[in-house]
Amino acid sequence: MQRERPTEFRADDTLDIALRIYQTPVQQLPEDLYIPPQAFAIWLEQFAGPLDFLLYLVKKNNVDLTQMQILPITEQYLAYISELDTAHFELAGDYLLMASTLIAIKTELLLPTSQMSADERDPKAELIERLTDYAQIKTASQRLDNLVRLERDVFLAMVSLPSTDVMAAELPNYSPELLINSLVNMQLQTDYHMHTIKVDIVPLSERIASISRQLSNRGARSFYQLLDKSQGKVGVVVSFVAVLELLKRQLIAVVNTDTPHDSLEQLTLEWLA
Amino acid sequence: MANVGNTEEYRLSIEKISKHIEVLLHASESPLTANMLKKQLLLSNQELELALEALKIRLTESVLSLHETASGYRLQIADHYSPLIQRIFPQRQERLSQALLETLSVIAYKQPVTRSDIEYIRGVTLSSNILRQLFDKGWIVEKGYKETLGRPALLHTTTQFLDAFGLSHLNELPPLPELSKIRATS
Amino acid sequence: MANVGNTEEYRLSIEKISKHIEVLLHASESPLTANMLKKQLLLSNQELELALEALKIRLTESVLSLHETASGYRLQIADHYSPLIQRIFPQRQERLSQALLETLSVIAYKQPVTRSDIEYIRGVTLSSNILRQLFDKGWIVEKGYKETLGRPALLHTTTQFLDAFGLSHLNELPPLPELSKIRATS
Repeated sequence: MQRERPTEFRADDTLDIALRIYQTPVQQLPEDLYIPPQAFAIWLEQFAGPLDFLLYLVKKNNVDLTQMQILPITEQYLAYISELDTAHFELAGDYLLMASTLIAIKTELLLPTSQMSADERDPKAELIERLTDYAQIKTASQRLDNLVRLERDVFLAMVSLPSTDVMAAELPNYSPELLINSLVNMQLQTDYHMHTIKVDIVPLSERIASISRQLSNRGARSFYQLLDKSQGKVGVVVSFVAVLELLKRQLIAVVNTDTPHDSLEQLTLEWLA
Repeated sequence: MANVGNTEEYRLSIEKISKHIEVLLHASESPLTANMLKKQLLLSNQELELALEALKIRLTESVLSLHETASGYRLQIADHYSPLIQRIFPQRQERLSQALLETLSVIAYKQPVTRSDIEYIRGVTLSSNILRQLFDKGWIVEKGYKETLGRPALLHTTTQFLDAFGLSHLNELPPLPELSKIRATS
Repeated sequence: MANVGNTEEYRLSIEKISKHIEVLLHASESPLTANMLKKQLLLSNQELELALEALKIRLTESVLSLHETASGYRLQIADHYSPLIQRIFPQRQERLSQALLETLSVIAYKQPVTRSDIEYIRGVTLSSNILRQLFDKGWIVEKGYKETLGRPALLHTTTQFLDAFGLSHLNELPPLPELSKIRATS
C-alpha cells in the first residue's frame, strides 16, 4: 500500500524547480550574479545536469515552456557556459554537449528562411519536449522521495539467531581463500559505466584528506600553501571543491586576516574539528 | 466439555503456529510470502489466516508491527518509534541523491529502459556509481536486451524496490505529473 | 493515595523505558552496552536495571530473549527455536553473501576501520544487516574510536573470526594481491 510521509515538504501538483546549493533550497539568486569560473564549475555540479540547469533558467525568467523564446535562454546558457575555461572541461562535458545543441538551434533560428523538410524535426520543439519530459521525471522523483521509505522513515527489526553454541554444531569452517577471492572479485566487478571513461586525475577524496591533514597538523595555512603544485590547474579546482566540502562539514573555517584577501590564493583556512 | 477442550486446544495450536511464523519472519533475510509459510509449516489457508491474526494481536502490545509488502510479510519496528531510531542511529537514515532518485524514477516509470534512455531523458552521462548503488540495493535488474545496435541490456525495477518504498504494485507509484500541467505551470 | 498514584506513574515510566530499550536493541547493528543505553536514554543505574527487568519479563511470553554478551545486550531468537530455523533455512548458517565477505575482508585486512572506511573502499553504502550479522557471528567487535568528527567506532576482527577461518593469527591471512596486478590481468 502506498503511503506518503506526513512531512511538511510534500511536492504539490505545481512544478517545483527550486535551486538547491548543498541540499539547501535557495529561493532566489541575486539578479546580476557574478560567479567566478572556478566557483561556477562547482555551482553547476549542484544541478542534476544541463537540463536541470536549463529548467532553472526558464523558471528564473518566469517563462511558459510552450511560449518559451529559445533565443534569450540559449544566450544566457551560453554566457554561463563560456565562463568555464578549458581547465573545467572534465567537469562540464554534458553541459558543453547541451551548449552545442543550443548553438545549433540558435543558428537555425537566425537563418533568414529556415525551410524545414517534413522528416526533419524542429530542434526547438524537440528541446522543449526534452525539457518537459525531464521536468516530469524530476517531479516524479520528488514524489517518489516523499513516499514512506524503508531505512529512512521505517526500520526493519533486527534480531540475532539463537546462541551460536546451539546452532554451532553444523557451523562449517570457512577457507581464508574466500576472503581474498571476495576482495579480488570486488576489484574485478563489472563496471556498469559503459559509455565514457572519466579519469579522476586528482581524486577529490585525496585532496580532502590531504588538506585536512595539513590543517590539523600545522594550523592555519593559505589556500596557496595547501595546493599540490604538481597537480596543475585541475589540482586548484579540485582543492577548491575540497575546501568547500570541508567548510560545509564545518571541519575548517576561513581565518579573518587584516589584509583583504581578494584573491583565492591568499584565502587563509584553519582547522576547527 | 470435549468441545470446549478441543476449541481450547485449537486456540493453543494456532497460538503456537503464530509463534513459529514470528520466528521465521525474524530469522529470514527477506520477506516471506503466504505460500512459503503455508508450505514450510504445512498450514491450511484458514490456519495461516488465524495465526497471522493472532500474531497481529500479540504485536499490538509490542514495539513491532507486521507488514505485508510486495514480496511478502516482514516485521518492522512500529512507526511511532522512528524518530527515536533516527535520533540515536542517524547512520541508519539513508539519504538518496537527486541524481539517484531521478535515475530510479526513469527506470520505475518508463521501464524497461536502457542506459542511454536514462541519459537522454536526464541529459547527463550516467555515473557508474549510481547504477552500482541501485544494483547493490537490489532495486533494479537487467532483464532482456533491446534489439538495436549493441543489444543494450534493459533495466527493470524489482519487488525489493517496491518493498523499500512501501508499494505493493507498480501501479501504486505516485502518478506522473501530466505534461500539459507542466507546460502551463512551469 | 498520592503515593500509589506516583508508584503507578513510575511503573508506567519504567515500562516505557523498557520499550525504548527494546526498540534500540532491534535497531542497533551492534550489541548495546549498559553505558550506551544509559547515555542515550538518560537513565540512572536504577532505572536501567528496572527497565531491563521489565523487558525480560515481557520477553518470557515472546519468541525472543535478552542476551547479555561481553560486548553488550542483544535480542535473539529463543534457543529452542533453533531446530525450526535450521529445518527451514538450512543455508543461513553456511552461505556467506558476497557483500558480507567483502565487508569482512575489508575489516580483516585494513583493521581498524570505521564504517565509512568500508563504504569508501567498497564504493557502496553498508547495510545495517551485514554489520549486524558479523557482530552476531562474533567475528567483529567495536574497540576504540577514530579521532575525527563524530568519533566513529573502530572495527576489528576477533579470535572467533580466526577460528572460523582456521587461522591462528592475522598474519596467516592470504597475502593481499596488488591491485595493479589484478587490474592488469583482468
